[in-house]
Amino acid sequence: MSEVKINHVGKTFENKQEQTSYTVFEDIDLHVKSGEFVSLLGPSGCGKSTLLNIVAGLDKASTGTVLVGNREVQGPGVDRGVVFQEAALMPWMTVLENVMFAIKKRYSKEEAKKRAIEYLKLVHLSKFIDSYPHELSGGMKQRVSIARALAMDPEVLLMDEPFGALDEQTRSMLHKEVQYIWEQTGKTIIFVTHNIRESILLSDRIVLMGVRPGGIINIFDVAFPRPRKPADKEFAQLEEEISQQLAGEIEKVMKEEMGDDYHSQKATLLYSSHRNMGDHI
Amino acid sequence: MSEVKINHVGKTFENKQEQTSYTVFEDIDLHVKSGEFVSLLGPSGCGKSTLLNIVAGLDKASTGTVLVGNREVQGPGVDRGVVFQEAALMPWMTVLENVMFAIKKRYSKEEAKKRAIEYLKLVHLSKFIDSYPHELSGGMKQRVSIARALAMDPEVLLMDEPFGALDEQTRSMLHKEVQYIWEQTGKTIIFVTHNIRESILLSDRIVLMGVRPGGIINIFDVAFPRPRKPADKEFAQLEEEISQQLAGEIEKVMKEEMGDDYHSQKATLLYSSHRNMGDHI
Amino acid sequence: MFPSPILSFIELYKGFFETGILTVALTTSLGRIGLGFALAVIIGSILGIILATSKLADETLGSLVVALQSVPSIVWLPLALVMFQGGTTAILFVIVLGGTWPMTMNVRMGIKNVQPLLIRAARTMGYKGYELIWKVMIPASIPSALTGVRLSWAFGWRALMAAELLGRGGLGRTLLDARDFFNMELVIAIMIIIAVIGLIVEYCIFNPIERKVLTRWGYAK
Amino acid sequence: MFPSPILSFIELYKGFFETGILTVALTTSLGRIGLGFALAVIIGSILGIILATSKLADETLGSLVVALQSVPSIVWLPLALVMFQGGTTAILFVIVLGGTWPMTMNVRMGIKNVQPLLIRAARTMGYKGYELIWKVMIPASIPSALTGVRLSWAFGWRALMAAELLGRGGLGRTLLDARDFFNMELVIAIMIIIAVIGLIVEYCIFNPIERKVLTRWGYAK
Amino acid sequence: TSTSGSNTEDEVRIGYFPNLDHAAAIVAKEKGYFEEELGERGAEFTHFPNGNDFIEALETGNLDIGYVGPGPAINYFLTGGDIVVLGAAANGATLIVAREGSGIETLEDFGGKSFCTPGNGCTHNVQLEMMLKELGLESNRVGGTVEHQSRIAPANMVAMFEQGQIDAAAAPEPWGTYLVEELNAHVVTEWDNVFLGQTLASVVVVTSTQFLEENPEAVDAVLRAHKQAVDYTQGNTEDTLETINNHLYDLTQNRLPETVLENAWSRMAVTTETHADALQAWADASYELKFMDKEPNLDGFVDTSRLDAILNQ
Ligand SMILES: Nc1ncnc2c1ncn2[C@@H]1O[C@H](COP(=O)(O)OP(=O)(O)OP(=O)(O)O)[C@@H](O)[C@H]1O
Ligand SMILES: Nc1ncnc2c1ncn2[C@@H]1O[C@H](COP(=O)(O)OP(=O)(O)OP(=O)(O)O)[C@@H](O)[C@H]1O
Ligand SMILES: [Mg+2]
Ligand SMILES: [Mg+2]
Repeated sequence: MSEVKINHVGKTFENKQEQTSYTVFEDIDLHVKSGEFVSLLGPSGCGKSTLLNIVAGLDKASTGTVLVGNREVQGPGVDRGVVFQEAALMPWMTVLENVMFAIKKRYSKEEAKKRAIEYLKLVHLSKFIDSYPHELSGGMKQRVSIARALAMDPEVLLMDEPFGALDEQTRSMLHKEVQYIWEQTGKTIIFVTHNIRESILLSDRIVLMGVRPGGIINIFDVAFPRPRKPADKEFAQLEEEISQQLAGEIEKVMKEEMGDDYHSQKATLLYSSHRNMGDHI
Repeated sequence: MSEVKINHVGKTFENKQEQTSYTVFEDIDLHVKSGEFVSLLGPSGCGKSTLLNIVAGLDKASTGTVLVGNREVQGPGVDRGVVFQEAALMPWMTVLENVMFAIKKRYSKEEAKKRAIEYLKLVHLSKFIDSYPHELSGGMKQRVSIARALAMDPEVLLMDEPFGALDEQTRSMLHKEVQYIWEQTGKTIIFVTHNIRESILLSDRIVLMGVRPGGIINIFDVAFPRPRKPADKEFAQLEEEISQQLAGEIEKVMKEEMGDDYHSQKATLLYSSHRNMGDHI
Repeated sequence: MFPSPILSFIELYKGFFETGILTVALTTSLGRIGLGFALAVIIGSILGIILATSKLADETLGSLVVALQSVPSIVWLPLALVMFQGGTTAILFVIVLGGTWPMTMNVRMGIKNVQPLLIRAARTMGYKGYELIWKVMIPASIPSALTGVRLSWAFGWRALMAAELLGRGGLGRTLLDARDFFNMELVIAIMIIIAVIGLIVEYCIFNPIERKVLTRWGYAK
Repeated sequence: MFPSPILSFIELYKGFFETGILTVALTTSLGRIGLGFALAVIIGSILGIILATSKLADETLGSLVVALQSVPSIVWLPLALVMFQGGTTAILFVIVLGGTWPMTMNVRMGIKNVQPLLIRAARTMGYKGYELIWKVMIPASIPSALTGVRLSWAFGWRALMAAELLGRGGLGRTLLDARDFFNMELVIAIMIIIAVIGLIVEYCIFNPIERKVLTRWGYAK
Repeated sequence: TSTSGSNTEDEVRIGYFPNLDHAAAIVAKEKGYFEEELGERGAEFTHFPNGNDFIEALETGNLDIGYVGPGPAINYFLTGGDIVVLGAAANGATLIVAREGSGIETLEDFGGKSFCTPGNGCTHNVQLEMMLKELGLESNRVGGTVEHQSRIAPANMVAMFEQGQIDAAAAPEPWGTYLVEELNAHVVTEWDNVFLGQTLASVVVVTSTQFLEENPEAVDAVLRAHKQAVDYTQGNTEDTLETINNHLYDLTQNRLPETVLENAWSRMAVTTETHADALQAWADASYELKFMDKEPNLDGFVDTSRLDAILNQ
């Protein structure tokens, strides 16, 4: 019912004042099935957030269309919940109010409050429900915005690096929670991350995006069953494969950046052993 | 020459309007030797950023003192460069101007520009030097602020989750760069991260902080030589050890949060297998 | 001819407790400024919101606002007299004209300066149109609107004083009469009243609100 | 008795191309408003910066500003006459008084609303005191200051019109004389001039600057 | 424009200035003559700071009848305004004074000096400039050597005299006398020697023809009260001055010095004697001085028939 069809979408930012334009990607074609969990992976600046925003209806695609459940996306809607890369909390509302704000159009006040507290508990913030955003740490703000999106219970969940600022234990706890919710409710989830392991652990498919020119480089099916363990052979294999491709992308950027310097002494020192060190964390 | 002595430092936030106060940590005692690389690790909200800000001279400690190179910290100074958790770029300056802004007091204009471009190249942003911050992606902003701090060439480098928003390849490249700079210049580095591997890879010592009550739980010496590989036996052992302790902290929080729910069905489903899954990413 | 401070305070005492003319004038003026200020703030906010949210309005109505805001109160007076048959309404009109622009401009800028991310976030939660303005843009622009309210109050007073020349009593009129008949001490006494009211409103209303807002919005150090 | 628009334009034509009284008056007024506005913006900015950055100043000098800003221009006129021996200086003084407060209040709020993180970042780069204000706080508060400049301009005009009652020529004076002789068409003509100048300044100066600033600061959609 | 002005149920709205030459108005108001004559209809009073505001109120239907200087009334009439003079309330009351140390002794000394008036082309302005013109002096307004500053409120005149910013003034009473008594100003021309001095009204009773047509009884009642008050002031100087001073005190908590009041009183005549020809002469002078750009025709401006009828009773 709520599959996401991204049809030949391209995005170009125009700078009217300087008459320049920057094309982030062209002709992205991706069909996310209803109930599918898809991760977007790619180097910084390749357009993951931009694509997510287009699906959310917050940015306009320069070309192409996006359909969510057969309706063309014209603007944002409560059928698509978003966890932004930055926390995006209203500074004048307490933590509780921030979460309630997102759901009080659908629930009665008491229900909204109950629900908000439940999800805040989930992200371990029940002690801070009366704090204001500026009194929270970076990770805490991020957790509030995760709680908010989950509490909204949308059909499509768009998450932009939601767990980036969290410690590994909290993150792994939230992995389980998201998976639990996903399994129980059959949500469609599009999930941006920099963490290859995270993407393998959670997704049905992994979309690898590239840069200059931007677009989809490859799509990986994560065919093996859940729960997945990084120690599994298939897991490690896929991880290595994705990692290699991503490294290739980065190297391309690096060559462009360094130009002739690329083979200079310092650069060699820094980057030569690059592929072999294997510290893909 | 620029060791950092944190003497019995405590921090309490007072909320004057509601007459409440929140003690983040008490009596933190940590001596970072000159030229040492120390990582701070701990659950979200445990006070890592707060401690870093106190060393930076941006926040006042409620109790205790901080000495940098035998001078008591009274306020911020160019001897301590900071990479903030949020990018902290001036919105009205281009990328290049933002980096130059940090160094133009020390270098002539041309030199500052040369230096800025050099460091922007390092973080792969030479194509975006004339962009404004709002035209950058999250990771790109973070990279500008890394370039800025590195260009400043301070004696003490305070980095608050600098690589959190970066893809693994860029991150690993910057790991090498930071290590290279650190080895060449003998900087003292205090580095906040959520990534246990990252901390083992880079640091001389790892400080594990806890929450409720906050403070230092444990300090790990990373005794084995560089370059370190996650596959090494010692590496994996230390990773497991830190991970266990951190998990204990989180579990404590979780128990507090869930209260009686902790043993309820859903909670059990979510958290029971926690320690065994081992997906510490 | 230079007024003496002590005599000014004596005039103040007399005006309140002996002749009572200051009591009467103050009551009249306060009633007017109270109503006029409230209207200015409301109208200014609405205008500011319209200008900030509709590009079309900003380019048409906005021009009108810009064109008219430099026209002084004295020019409006005769027009107001014609438009409103009663002097009191005319005075109100002039106060509103004085107080509305600062409010309009500050609310407009406040809303334009709201972090786009907050609006985007709210839109994904299903807020739009009127609700988006009411629940996100307005709260987000409160620090800026506060400045507007302050200026509205001050310029409302100024306009009131000019308008009371119309000859319907009030502090402005008393001030002019006092000036014309050389009671400079009374002039100073009235200035003191205006200043004291300004201070009271500032310290009992604007300042506490501002402190609360700045703390809550996270701008305080 | 209601003024006719056509006759107003005829007055406008006559005033500029036949008798020349509008040309002269406009030149005089423009000279005054130019200087007065510049002074108001400069003084207002400085005051605003001081109030925003020093708590002590905000609580002492700030009170004074608050207390004095509601005192209308007509009250200042006699005082200005006494203080400044020349009428022109007195007029300037009144313009400055009119235009300074909006600038002060907007710059003050603009600076108070600068994201604390930016100031913290700049401090770690060795910026403090004067430099911090100049290079971080002021640029960061420009969107707010722009509103101040706009209001300063408008209220500077209003004060100018009131100040020109002093009888030293200028549009305000011409306007009142026209009123005295019930030449309502000329009154309207002068209002048109004021409005047109307001529009020109808005569209050639304030609006382009604002658009540039909002785009650059990242507030535009 | 006015509908409320014709409503006979309303109180009659009477305007005046709190000033010495408005003695008739103030006495009639304070002694209750207006209310007495108007009976059930009653009166409501508004005092104005200058003639223009008075005229505006009259024009916009916020005022029915009242006391005002002839200058604004004539100017208004000449631009087609609906106004009619019912009779005089006072004549005289213009004094030409020079600042101590200004170097002005007589009118001949005005060349290169400056003077101020309460309004541009106001009664006193025309009177002074007419006299200057006879001596060959002109205001800088028409390219002459005498600097003229208008719209100087009396209080500002005092400040400017003190500061030496102005050399002379054509001032209405009691401010002319005030400048003389309090600031040692020198009288250049006494009130009865100024142009049209004794005959030119300084205050007239005016109303709109509309009000006159619709409320003849009310107008008569006001005029009867007016006459009664004029009679009273002529016979009771001391009490009149005290009444006025008390009225000023009610408004400003201040009394004018006795000497100022007494001397100013002697520089005017509170009277019902109306000199229509003086008004025409004044208007002609105003035209001659280029304050007006059309030849003034005051036909229909003065209609003393009702006042005359009352005076003859
Ligand atoms: N201004 C403030 N007022 C009250 N409490 C505050 C304030 N700033 C921070 N805190 C509290 O201090 C604690 C520590 O915050 P800090 O930002 O140092 O955490 P952190 O360890 O950096 O977390 P993270 O990993 O999420 O960034 C948090 O619990 C937060 O709620
Ligand atoms: N308003 C804008 N104007 C011009 N260019 C923009 C604008 N917004 C984004 N961009 C460009 O679009 C590209 C993609 O940005 P996006 O935020 O989608 O990257 P991302 O993949 O999310 O990166 P990250 O992982 O760092 O968050 C970047 O190169 C950025 O410079
Ligand atoms: Mg992104
Ligand atoms: Mg932190």
